[in-house]
Amino acid sequence: MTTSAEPIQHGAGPSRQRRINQLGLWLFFASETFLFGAFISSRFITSQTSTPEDLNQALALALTIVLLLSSISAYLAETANAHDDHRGFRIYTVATITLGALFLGGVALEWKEALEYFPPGTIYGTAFFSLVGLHAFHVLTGLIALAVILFLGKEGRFGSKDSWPVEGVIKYWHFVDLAWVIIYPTLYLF
Amino acid sequence: MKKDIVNATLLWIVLSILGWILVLNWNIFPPALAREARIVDDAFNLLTVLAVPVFTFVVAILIYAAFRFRSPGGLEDGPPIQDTGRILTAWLVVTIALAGGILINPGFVGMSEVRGEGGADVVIGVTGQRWSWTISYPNGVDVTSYTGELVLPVDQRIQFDITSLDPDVIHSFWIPAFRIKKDAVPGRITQMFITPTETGTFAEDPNVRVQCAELCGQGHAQMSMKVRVVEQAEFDAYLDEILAEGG
Amino acid sequence: MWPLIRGTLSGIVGYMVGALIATLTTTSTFSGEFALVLGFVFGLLGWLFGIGMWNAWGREWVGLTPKTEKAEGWRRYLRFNTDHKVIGAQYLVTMLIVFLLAGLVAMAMRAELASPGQNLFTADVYNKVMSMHGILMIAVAVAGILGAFGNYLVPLMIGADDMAFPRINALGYWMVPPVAIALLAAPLVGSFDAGWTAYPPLSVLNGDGQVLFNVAVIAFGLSSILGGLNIVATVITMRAPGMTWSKLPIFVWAAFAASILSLTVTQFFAASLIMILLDRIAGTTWFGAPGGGTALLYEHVFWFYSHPAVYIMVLPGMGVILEIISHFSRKPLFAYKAVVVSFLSIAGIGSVVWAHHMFTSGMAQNLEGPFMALTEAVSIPTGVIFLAAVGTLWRGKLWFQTPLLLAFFWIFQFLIGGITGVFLADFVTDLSLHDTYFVVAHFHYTIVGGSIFALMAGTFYWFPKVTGRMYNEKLGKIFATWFFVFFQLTFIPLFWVGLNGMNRRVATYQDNLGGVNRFASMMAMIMGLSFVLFVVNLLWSAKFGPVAPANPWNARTLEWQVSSPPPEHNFPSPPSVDGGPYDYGVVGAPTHLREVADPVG
Amino acid sequence: MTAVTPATGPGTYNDRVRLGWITAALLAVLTLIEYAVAINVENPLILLLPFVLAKGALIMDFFMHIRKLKTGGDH
Repeated sequence: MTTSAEPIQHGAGPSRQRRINQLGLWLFFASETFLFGAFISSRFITSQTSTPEDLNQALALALTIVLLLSSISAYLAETANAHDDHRGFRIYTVATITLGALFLGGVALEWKEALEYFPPGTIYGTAFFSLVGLHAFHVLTGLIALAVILFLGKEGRFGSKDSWPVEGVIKYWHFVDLAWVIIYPTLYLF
Repeated sequence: MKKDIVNATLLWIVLSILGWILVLNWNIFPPALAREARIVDDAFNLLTVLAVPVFTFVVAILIYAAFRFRSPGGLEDGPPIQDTGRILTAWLVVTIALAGGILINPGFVGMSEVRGEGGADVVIGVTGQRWSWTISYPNGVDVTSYTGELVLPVDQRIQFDITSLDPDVIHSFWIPAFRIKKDAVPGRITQMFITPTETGTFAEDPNVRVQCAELCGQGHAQMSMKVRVVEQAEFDAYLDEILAEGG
Repeated sequence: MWPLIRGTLSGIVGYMVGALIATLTTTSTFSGEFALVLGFVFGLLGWLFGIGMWNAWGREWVGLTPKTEKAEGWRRYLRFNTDHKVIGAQYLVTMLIVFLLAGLVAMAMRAELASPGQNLFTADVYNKVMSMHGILMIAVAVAGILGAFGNYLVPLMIGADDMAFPRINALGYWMVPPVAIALLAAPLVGSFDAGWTAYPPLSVLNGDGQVLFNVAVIAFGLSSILGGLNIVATVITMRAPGMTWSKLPIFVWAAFAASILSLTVTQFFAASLIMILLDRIAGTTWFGAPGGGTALLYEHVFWFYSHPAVYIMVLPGMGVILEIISHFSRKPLFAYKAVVVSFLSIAGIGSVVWAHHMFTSGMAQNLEGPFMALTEAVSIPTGVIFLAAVGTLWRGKLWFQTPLLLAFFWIFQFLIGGITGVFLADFVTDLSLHDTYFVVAHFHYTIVGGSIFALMAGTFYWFPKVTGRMYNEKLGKIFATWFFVFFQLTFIPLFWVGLNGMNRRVATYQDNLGGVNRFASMMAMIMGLSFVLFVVNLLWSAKFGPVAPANPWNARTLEWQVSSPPPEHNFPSPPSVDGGPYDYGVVGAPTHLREVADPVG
Repeated sequence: MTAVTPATGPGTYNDRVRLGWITAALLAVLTLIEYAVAINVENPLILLLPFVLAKGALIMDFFMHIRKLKTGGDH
């Protein structure tokens, strides 16, 4: 939230709109945190911290690293865009989308195994499929948003002069990564 | 200004006295057949007695203001009373004291009283299902609400082990004459302790019945069972009787 | 009308596509559960795109310039319009219509309850009717004041030209009609009968209508999250110069506190309903005991939203009432700062008291004491609201117009609601009162008293501002008194039947309660009739009432300093704020608004 | 190219890029330690919390620029 006592002037231009947008996006994150929070706390209420033996730990760690890599490439895309490096922006956005898609592919692989060992009808499976599914849905929406800014930005439309759309989408992508930072130990490590 | 305060205070006192006369003389509860029911009713009465002056304070000011401070126009301004903080402090002190007071009694005091302590003299199993109750008596005989009734011995601490069929839905085991209730949750056993202190039957008062209190579907309203609280000897005889009948 | 037709058509196409996908990819039938879910989601998206999101947003996403659709007069209200005043009016009218519908449903329920046996409905139908009444009224209470007055007034009161996110605002409103349609259409696929609380396992085992309930309410929750987000962002960033936090009108503070709640905890409601859907469709076992789940989980997650939801409904009501009391008493609001602190602490403490709904549920015993203590702690900030109300009335110059009359009634009813709430917060008495008609009566005193009466009071108070015409004062007062008196006669007896063994959500009850119930039913019918006056008054006055001046109440807050109705961008020139909003009778107090070129417009 | 832009705060393009990589490396190291701890310790709930908090803080500060909320993105 803000700490400044004096509100912003009327019609003070793009910097004001930018601050409003930032605040709105963070409020949205705060709201989403509660959605994830509901599922994460439910996982602890129903099955405490138990995890099944058959979890594919190697795959989960690989997924985590892939998502982390996508975060740095997203960061690089944002930075490139802010410094009007349009080529870098395109390359890194494509990289991010690729890594994100790789992540989703990994999740699909994981689900195939999970259906055998701990299907949704078991209590851990319930938490597992719900949480990973919820997160994967967010990854999917993030991918769509990334594709939109890649498409719109192909003619160098954003750059430093209109960087908010890129920034907003990339922030969302980092938020999805942040959610995984919490979900990963919640589901696999305890 | 002083006159206003005196008048409104008088109105408050009069209203409070009227209120107390009303709540102390009007028994609004159905018969209380158990120790726990008395605790609940006492707590309710204590809260009502405390609530009366709070209620009448606000109502007295509303009534007084409505008659005394009318003004036709909407243009004339009232005195710009800025709160000095003293009234607010006093108000906070009173409300915190009241809230703290009722938290202790009937709050925590009542909570420990109603839970009681020690084991039970009789353990009776209760299973809810859509839409009937099954009572498992200590002698191993099951009686359902379709055909039988719930018979309980007086002056014994009874432990109900309550559950719901699995899979089924949540029910709630409630005997209005005993006041307290407990949910029947699939996959769990919840416990409720009751000590009936007087005998009674459904025929004498319809509140001597088991009633499902948690919405459980179509038959929710009719998911009830007659209750009969009897002397110990009669209870023993009843147990023998159902055992002989087909247990 | 064209956007509505366009929206409806693309909504239907969306529904068909969704249901078709579900049918082709799974074993679900075309009207099966999964088809209903996907159909609703796609239908909602289709509707939104058709109604105007394509032009306002979608074109941008494919690299085209967005089109703004302009319209004049009443047509503005039937399309995707980003003006917060239009959206506020849309909310108000929609919610009043839903309110009247749900009220008719309530009349049908009271008709059934007029005598002990099954008369009008079977028990099954009664449960469905009761659930419908519940969820529709909850929606009205959640979005009535916050959606209507929150949108209409917050930007005006803080001197902004619109909300922070006008397009999201419009999006939030246009999600509401499909929600209402889905709820009302649920009887076509078996209806929902688990009450508005939708406790599993019942809500996992009952008919397909429950699925529509879930998806519709999730969509409604999303709408209310977006609305809350917008109001929070608006209050933080859009205040006019000089409009410091300590000069905000009290309604803005109330809407702000309620919006923080609605922004955050609503997600828990969505989560609990999603879990039900997953249990029904995806075969998970959150609440199914055989697989290891527990129904108590739902109660925790659900009440983590649904208790604070009461404050989402009531806090804006408190704001409206304090606003009205100050303006019609012609006195500064008593203990303004304490009220602000109270709003925020009601929101804060109110989010951690949920388990007092679960004293009989069999949850861990050591939770019961703390939750009782926290619940009773809420009574302290709530008490401050009453102090502010009576402190402002004291020695004021009371101008008894309909809004003030309704404010008086509000105080009385919310007082009863608050006091009976203590009986339910107390562990011992709650064991007896839980799930009885005592709760029904308490809840109606709190929500009808706290929210609906404020909605009515606000409707009268701001009617001249919104429509530019005065309502009929005499009819307004008759309506207010009528509604109030018969409300008491309806619900006071219900406290008694609750104490005497009548559990809630039943179509039939014990014979000995027949007389009192019949009385309550008759009174309820008469209470319901009072709304004929309300509707006639508003409809007639909106068309033929005398033209309203800019400031008929001679009030100080910003919304009254512009013409009635306000100009398109609210203020002819950027406003700036000097004095406080409630400095009545303060010698030498500057006016609230400093620089508007042409105040009366 | 060298101008300080509102989008990513002070520093040259190369500085920003380096900062990003350092953050990512830290995150990777933290993740690996977290994994090692979890695999080797019974009931690691308390031990894992600091990792989650540290990783969350790194992401929010360096990737999501949470500090810009105060200034609105203008440095």
